[in-house]
Amino acid sequence: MTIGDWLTEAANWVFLFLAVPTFVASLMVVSSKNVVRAVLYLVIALGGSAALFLMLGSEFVGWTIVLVYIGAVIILFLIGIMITRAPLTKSVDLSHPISARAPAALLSVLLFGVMAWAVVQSFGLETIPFPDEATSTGEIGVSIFTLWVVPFEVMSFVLLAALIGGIALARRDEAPAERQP
Amino acid sequence: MTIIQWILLGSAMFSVGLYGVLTRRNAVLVLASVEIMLSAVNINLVAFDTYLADPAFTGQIFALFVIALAAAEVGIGIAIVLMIFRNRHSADVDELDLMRY
Amino acid sequence: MIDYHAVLPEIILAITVLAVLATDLVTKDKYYAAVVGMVGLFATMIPVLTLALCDDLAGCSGGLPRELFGGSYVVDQYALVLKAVFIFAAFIALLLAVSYLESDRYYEGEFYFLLLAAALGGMVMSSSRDFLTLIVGLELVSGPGFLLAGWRKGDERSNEAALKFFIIGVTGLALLLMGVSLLYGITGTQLFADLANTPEAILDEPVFALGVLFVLLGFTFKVSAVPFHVWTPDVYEGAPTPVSAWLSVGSKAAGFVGLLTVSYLAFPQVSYLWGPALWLAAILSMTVGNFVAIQQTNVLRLLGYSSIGHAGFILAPFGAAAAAGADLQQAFAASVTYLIIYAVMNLGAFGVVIAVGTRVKSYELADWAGMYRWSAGLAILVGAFFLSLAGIPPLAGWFAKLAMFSATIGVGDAWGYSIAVVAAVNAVVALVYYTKVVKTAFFDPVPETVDVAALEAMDVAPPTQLALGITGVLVLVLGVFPGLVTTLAEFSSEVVTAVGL
Amino acid sequence: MPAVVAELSRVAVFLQENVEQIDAGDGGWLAAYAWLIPVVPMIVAFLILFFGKYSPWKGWGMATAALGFVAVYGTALAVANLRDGIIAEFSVNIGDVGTFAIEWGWVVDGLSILMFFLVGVVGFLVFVYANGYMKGDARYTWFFASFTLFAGGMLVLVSAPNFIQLIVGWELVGVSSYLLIGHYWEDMDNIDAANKAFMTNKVADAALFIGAVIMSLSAGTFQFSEIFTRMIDGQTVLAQFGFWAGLAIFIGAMGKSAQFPFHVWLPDAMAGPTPVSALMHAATMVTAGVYLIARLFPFYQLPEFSGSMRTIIVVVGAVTLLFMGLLAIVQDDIKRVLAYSTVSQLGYMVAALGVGAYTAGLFHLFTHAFFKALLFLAAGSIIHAVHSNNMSDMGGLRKYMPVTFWTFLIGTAALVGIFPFAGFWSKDEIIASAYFNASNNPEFAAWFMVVLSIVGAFITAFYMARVVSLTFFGTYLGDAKPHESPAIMTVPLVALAAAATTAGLLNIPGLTEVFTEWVTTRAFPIVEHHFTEPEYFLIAIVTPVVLLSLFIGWRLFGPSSELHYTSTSGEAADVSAPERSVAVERDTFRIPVLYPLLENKYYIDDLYMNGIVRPTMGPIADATLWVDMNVVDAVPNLTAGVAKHAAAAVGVIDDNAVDGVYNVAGATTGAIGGFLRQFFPGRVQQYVALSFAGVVIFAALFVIF
Amino acid sequence: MQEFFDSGWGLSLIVFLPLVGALVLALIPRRFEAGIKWTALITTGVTLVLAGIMVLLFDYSATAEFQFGADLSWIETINANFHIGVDGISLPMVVLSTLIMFLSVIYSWDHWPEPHNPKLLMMLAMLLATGMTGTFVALDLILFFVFFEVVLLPMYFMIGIWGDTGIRKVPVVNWEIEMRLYASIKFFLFTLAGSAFMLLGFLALYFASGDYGEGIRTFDIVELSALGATGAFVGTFGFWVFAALFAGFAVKVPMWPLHTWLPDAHTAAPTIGSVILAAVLLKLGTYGFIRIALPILPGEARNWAWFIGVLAVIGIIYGSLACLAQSDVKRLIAYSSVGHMGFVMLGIATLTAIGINAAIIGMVAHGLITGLLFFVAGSMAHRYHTREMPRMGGQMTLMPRMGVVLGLAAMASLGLPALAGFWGEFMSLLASFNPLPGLSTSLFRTLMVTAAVGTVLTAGYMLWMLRSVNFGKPSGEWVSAQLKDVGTYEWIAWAPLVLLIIAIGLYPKIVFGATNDAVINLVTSAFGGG
Repeated sequence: MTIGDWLTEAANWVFLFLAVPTFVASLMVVSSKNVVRAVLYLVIALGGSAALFLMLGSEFVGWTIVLVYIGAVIILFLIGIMITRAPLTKSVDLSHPISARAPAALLSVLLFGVMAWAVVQSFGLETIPFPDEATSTGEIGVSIFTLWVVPFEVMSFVLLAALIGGIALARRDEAPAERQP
Repeated sequence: MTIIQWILLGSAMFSVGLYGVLTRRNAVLVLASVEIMLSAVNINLVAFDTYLADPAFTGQIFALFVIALAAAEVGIGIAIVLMIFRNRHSADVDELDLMRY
Repeated sequence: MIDYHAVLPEIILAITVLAVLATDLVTKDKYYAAVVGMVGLFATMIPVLTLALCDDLAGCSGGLPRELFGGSYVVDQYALVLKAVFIFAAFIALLLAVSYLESDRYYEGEFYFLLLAAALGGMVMSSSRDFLTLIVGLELVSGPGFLLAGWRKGDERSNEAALKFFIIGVTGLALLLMGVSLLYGITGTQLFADLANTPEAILDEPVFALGVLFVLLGFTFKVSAVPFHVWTPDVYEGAPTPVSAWLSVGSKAAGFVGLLTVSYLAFPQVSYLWGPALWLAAILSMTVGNFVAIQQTNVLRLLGYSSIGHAGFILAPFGAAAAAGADLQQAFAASVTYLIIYAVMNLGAFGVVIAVGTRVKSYELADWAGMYRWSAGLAILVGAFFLSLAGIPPLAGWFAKLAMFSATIGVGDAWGYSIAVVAAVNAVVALVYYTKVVKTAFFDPVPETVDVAALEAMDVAPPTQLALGITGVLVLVLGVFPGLVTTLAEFSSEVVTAVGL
Repeated sequence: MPAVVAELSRVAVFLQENVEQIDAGDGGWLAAYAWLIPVVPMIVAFLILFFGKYSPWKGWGMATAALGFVAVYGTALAVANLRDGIIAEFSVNIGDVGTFAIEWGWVVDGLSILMFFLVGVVGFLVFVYANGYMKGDARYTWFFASFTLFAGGMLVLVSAPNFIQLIVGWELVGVSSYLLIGHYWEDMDNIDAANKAFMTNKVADAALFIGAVIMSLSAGTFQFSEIFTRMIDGQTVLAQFGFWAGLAIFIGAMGKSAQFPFHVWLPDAMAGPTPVSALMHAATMVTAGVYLIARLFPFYQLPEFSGSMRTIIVVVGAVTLLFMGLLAIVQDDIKRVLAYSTVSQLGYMVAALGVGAYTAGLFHLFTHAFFKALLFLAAGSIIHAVHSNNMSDMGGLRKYMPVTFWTFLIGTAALVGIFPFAGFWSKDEIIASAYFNASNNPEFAAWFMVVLSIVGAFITAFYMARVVSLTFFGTYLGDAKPHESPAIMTVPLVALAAAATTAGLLNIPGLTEVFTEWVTTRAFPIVEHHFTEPEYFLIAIVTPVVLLSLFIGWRLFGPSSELHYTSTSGEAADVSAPERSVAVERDTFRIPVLYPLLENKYYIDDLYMNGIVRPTMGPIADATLWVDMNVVDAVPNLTAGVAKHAAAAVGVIDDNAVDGVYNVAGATTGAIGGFLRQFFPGRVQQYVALSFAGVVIFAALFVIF
Repeated sequence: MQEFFDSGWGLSLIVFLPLVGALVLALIPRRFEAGIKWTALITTGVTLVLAGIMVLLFDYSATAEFQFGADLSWIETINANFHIGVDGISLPMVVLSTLIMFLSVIYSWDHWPEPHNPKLLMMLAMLLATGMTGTFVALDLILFFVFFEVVLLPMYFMIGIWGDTGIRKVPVVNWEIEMRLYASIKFFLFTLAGSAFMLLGFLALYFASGDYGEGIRTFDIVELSALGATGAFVGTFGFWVFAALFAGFAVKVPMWPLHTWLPDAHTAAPTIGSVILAAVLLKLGTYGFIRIALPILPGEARNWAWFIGVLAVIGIIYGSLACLAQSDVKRLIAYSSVGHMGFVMLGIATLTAIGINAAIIGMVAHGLITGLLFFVAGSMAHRYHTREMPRMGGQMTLMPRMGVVLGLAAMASLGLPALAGFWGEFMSLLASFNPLPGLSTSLFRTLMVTAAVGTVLTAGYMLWMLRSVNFGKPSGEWVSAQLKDVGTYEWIAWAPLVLLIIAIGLYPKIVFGATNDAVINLVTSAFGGG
């Protein structure tokens, strides 16, 4: 199938419409000179991915993203930024100098190259069936609570640990333990 | 609609995330970059799920777990950052240089 | 209907974890939390044993392996052995932590809670037979690890260690997940059993290979092997020492659980693919670890590098065996043997390091000079554990090395011999820095700065004594009767035959 | 090889038919208990060492008793042997090595009985004498302990039926002589003399070891008798190595018997007390070499086995008797004169054995034992009197110590070979058999020997004349108050004098052949020419020569000597007596080349010292050590210094040393770190970068390629 | 008693009793020195007695068989067993090591090196005892290896802790290091490097053994020897394996040029350290050759014989020359060991019954003699506070008894007949005249002659030592020092050695009686006669 055929397919336009902003946003996240902006770009990126999920019909995942991230995680980030008194305006030293960014970029590109090469090699131009109706949340829930109950429970422990540990670390002690070599 | 376009997107975002991890000085933004890497993984998973028309929705479920993981990670990460900031009044990763080779 | 007997250990430990939290809330004296934890660990040990000996026990039905949840969660010999290892490691780390935490005002209850949670994660990992469970388990090992590493909140080194550990850990995890996603994409499953019989056609797909590689490299982060090894010394130095002990054994073991299960149970067909990779990783790890360790002046960093080196030694046999397509069972047994012995002696080493460090208030080797003058006992323990790590009979370490050598040589081709030679050279190099520690402890004059009288006066905290006692005795016993370990290893390596390699 | 076999068979036949001739008893209980002869002195030696101080006469008693016992037993054996010969051999197994049996044992036959007798009798007399001589010595007991050990060692040696025991006795003699020579160990010179003796012997012993090894292994046994039997049956490969075995063993013999060029130790051995010298030169030690050759004579007498060894033996003996005799002329120390004379007499014996005159050689050994012991003891009594060894401190002693004088004179007569004294007969026999040998196989060496033996006789007479005149005639030049020695010293002198006078009568060709009987009663036939009557014309040659040289000597050194008038720087008769003999001592034969040559003993000692000993102990040894420290050890040390881990290894023990390495390592890692740092200021990010770089590399390696 | 030993308990007890003693010592507080001394004494004493009983019960008509053995499963998975036993070859070694340990304890009674810590010293000594006797009775390669290594640590600590604190100038690299530190680590690394290769060799044999017989891999020395006799393990494989074993054993012997750790270790070590090191430890290497290398790899032994022989003789000459240049008593004795072990190795190299017998009696004799020499040297250093011979002199006047013992030991050491040292020397010369058929006779005869020259040099330096230590006028500093002659404990410790030296000298059957049949059997089975 030629690039022409590809362009004639409507879904691809939708894809591009969602994917491009997502990607650009994520680029901005890693390159923006303003902390707050960067985090807000993160919102866009994640939102974009959520939209892409919806497009693929996996609604539950999509909405979970919206809820968890945009609802909670981003707030967490903002709080983090506020507390750490990061300069809310433009600041040059948000990233390492170009001398450091260049090799980083190179590394990333190489990594991407490897993956891209592999993916193209393996999948070629196989098409992805456009889902006619969304996956039912019910089925997902069922299989989670039958097949994946162990990881689910374990995950709860992970979150609990993260919660308690996070508190223990983050809270200001009445008398901070003195240094020890 | 081909599958590779999705996976390429995922890979690209993954690499971008890595770039962020490598270049960002502010710890919080490093975390943000990590989030991007993880969400790239999510894109892959969901895309493959649809591609395979997996009856068990493994991909989606996996993605859900990854989201939870990411949330937990952020929690932990932010906590650590706060702690560091409390001691050092800065969240710059390249000041983490106490321990030599 | 879930086979509760099979998951009983996890359940008991989970309850223990919560119980610890509860005790911490209600009691004033945080010490109890630790006690509860230890009791819980003992309790956890019971079903592990009953499961292992089920066939010999009256009224116990259903031998091994026991499969749950469509084969995504399996309890077999291998899983049980490693669960035992996790329990043991957690127990010792707990003992070491008690006095350490009390010596400074750290949060105790939460600490124990996180430690035990991590142990739980390890146990889950060792039974999980699909990526989802495995990774969640892994996260339950790592997450608390990140937090514990930063537990000495007041100390910037500790903070730093935490952040480094965290960032590298997370990126590693991301890589792992990426790999899994690719595998899922190409094979359509993430169950090991299904992956194990992937159709030939898919095996040589680049994406498949890339996925396998990403997954394995993702695990090298946990085992602190090349290329994800760099964090090790910094974290060992910065983190609270008991945590370093746990990381160097428990969390490393978790990593190996991942590596072993994945490579043996999920990718047996492509051993020609991951074999060389692990072979290379092994060689690099042992070389980097041992050679850099020579120039360390800080005991903890030295142990960090040495643990990188040991990771290499553990990887060597099945890297070589897989690369050569030789009998994997022996290699598997060798690795498990090494892992178990390493767990014992390294915990012991950390124990004595804690005991000494808390006395001289320093982990700089120079400050340890002439330790034998002010505490012959500790000096002898230092000698015992470090020389055991160096692999000198009759201390347990020698047999680990022997098993490793015999497995690699047993491979019987270039892959095996080459790595055996490299390992031999590294063994000698390792000797150098281990003996350096011993020599400093025994032969060097005590520095003026050290107040001998005061040091002689102090004594080792009871829990630490207990920990040192257990590990010390084990190091000797296992050195003289290595059969004990090999039986475990053999026992666990039956899983390999089960898979039919 | 076939040739050899043919030879062997011939030899076998020859010996077979000769074996029948031997008829002898087994000596009964007398032989069976002969083991007491070596054992008693050995035990006594240790008893003296531990309990000597508390025993009567502080050990002298025990020692003399032991030697007395040996003397008696020896005599008894001798008598029994003469009545009906004794050939017996006994062995006790002390271990098996592979197929070889190691044994202690004792052989009782003519030869060993001869030595028992000599060691016993002479030893006894010397011990008696020693009581007087050593009186008041700081280590009186110690002396007798080691002296008894010395005699015991010799007895072990001569009673040996196999190489092992022979070597044992051999070395025992060596080590005890070492103790005796170094008896006055406060003075380093004596220790050096002792070391010199020991080392010279050790060198020869090494050769003896080799010889013994070759002979035993190629014959398949250590047992002498067994070796000979197998020789006869031709069932040995000995013929192949015979020459080398013979040579090596002979070198060993040369060492003990101080044959040129191994003679160097003997004169220095004079450092020991005089009784030691007496015994050492008479019956023990130096005779061991001769004994060894005699013991192996069945081997040496057969050219089929020993090849041209005998010629070598002859030459060595002849050279020794000449050159050592010459050295005797220029000595001032009376004991040294006697020492050199001993060596030259030993030359006679060795040469005699070389020409195949078994009996003659042993006979000379026999007589020489008596008169040389006599001479030494007499000299000892002189030294005892004047407290000096140098003849320039003596002179005119005959009126002070008559007994010593007369006994000494008898000894001299015996030594130079005046009819009818012992030396006359034995030496004559040697010369005769040399002549016989030469006339039968006229090769150069044979005639060489004949001439030299006569010249030797001349020289002997000359230096003895010198000694006698300088010592007993003229006026006394010493400071001490000379006096006759006590009876305990003079009695042995008289006894020995008697022996020296009569011993020769034991073996007069044609008349009495007792001695021949005695020493030829052996398990194996000795093939030698048998003289039915004295060689009168040889006597007619030799005796005038001797008398002439005595006369010249007397003229040169005697009181009536004219020489000094001309010799001492033109001064006339007013030269007082003292300078006279000294002047003579200094000024006789200032023959430009020869005199310094003799003075410096042909520079042989210097050659050994500067050519071998000093270099070995000095430069060579030091070089070796240097190599060890700097080259051999450099390998580990350098690897330690260079290679990182090895350096760290040594660094484990020395931080300074290893700092270098640490810096290297630190530099490298530091460099990597710095390299990364300029790209990734944050350490964490360096780590991540490293890791993912690794990932990409691995991916490239294992996925793409 | 017979049953007790036949059941293997007796032998096991001989091996492990010292270990028990060490544990007991660990429980005794440092203060109770008497208790420590007596525990050590009783332990070693009982061990010695047991060894003595074993000697009495030993069946000398079957010295080739392994007696009093035990064969228990130890590490099933690699088929390594606790297989022990004594035959004629190991019997003398076991007795030797137990005896030396006992005497060392007695000697220590009033000679405690500084820093004063009898407890640790005795514990280490006990560990050494177990390691040494264990090595001599082990019949399983892994067991052998473990015991072989167990010896390492105690000696390392002995040298490092109580060693000579003088400064050692290391040429070439120009370091100045404390003697004890340099010596200890050198000893440690040399031996360990060697034994690392040895272990690889063992493993190689283990895997190769699977290809023969009923295909069961084994570490059992007896079985492997049987395989070796049938011509297994040959070719390149054999070559490399032998090379590996050679590395392990030759370092321990030590053979030139791997000997350089020896002088340092001997010189630095405390007295009983030097004694044990010289008397027993060195024998582990030669014993390894006889017990393992020769029977299991006979073919390769043939190929290597000339090489070993040449190195041995180089060692003889070289060691003696190095001695001649020494001014330090202990160093001189140390170098002399190089020479004497050279004779032992020469004997082994001939691969003949005579040669190996010579080697064994040489080992025993060297153990007794050099042990005695180091005792005496230690006592002298203890009195003179120096080891420099030029400073000494006139000892025969100062301490006549000490002088006599030294003289006797020196004489024995230079191979004086009728003393123990003679047999080993002479017999190895004997053997090298007719080496195993197939080996180059001419070469070995040349070696014989060279070695004979070596005996002369040996005499040379020994006499030189006596000259400068024993004889001459004592210098003023010593006359005034009022040096005490040999003391009671010294007598008790030395007398047995002196007696044994003389006894073996006069009646070598004491050793040959046990060894000969065993050796002949070994040689015939491995090399088919000789």
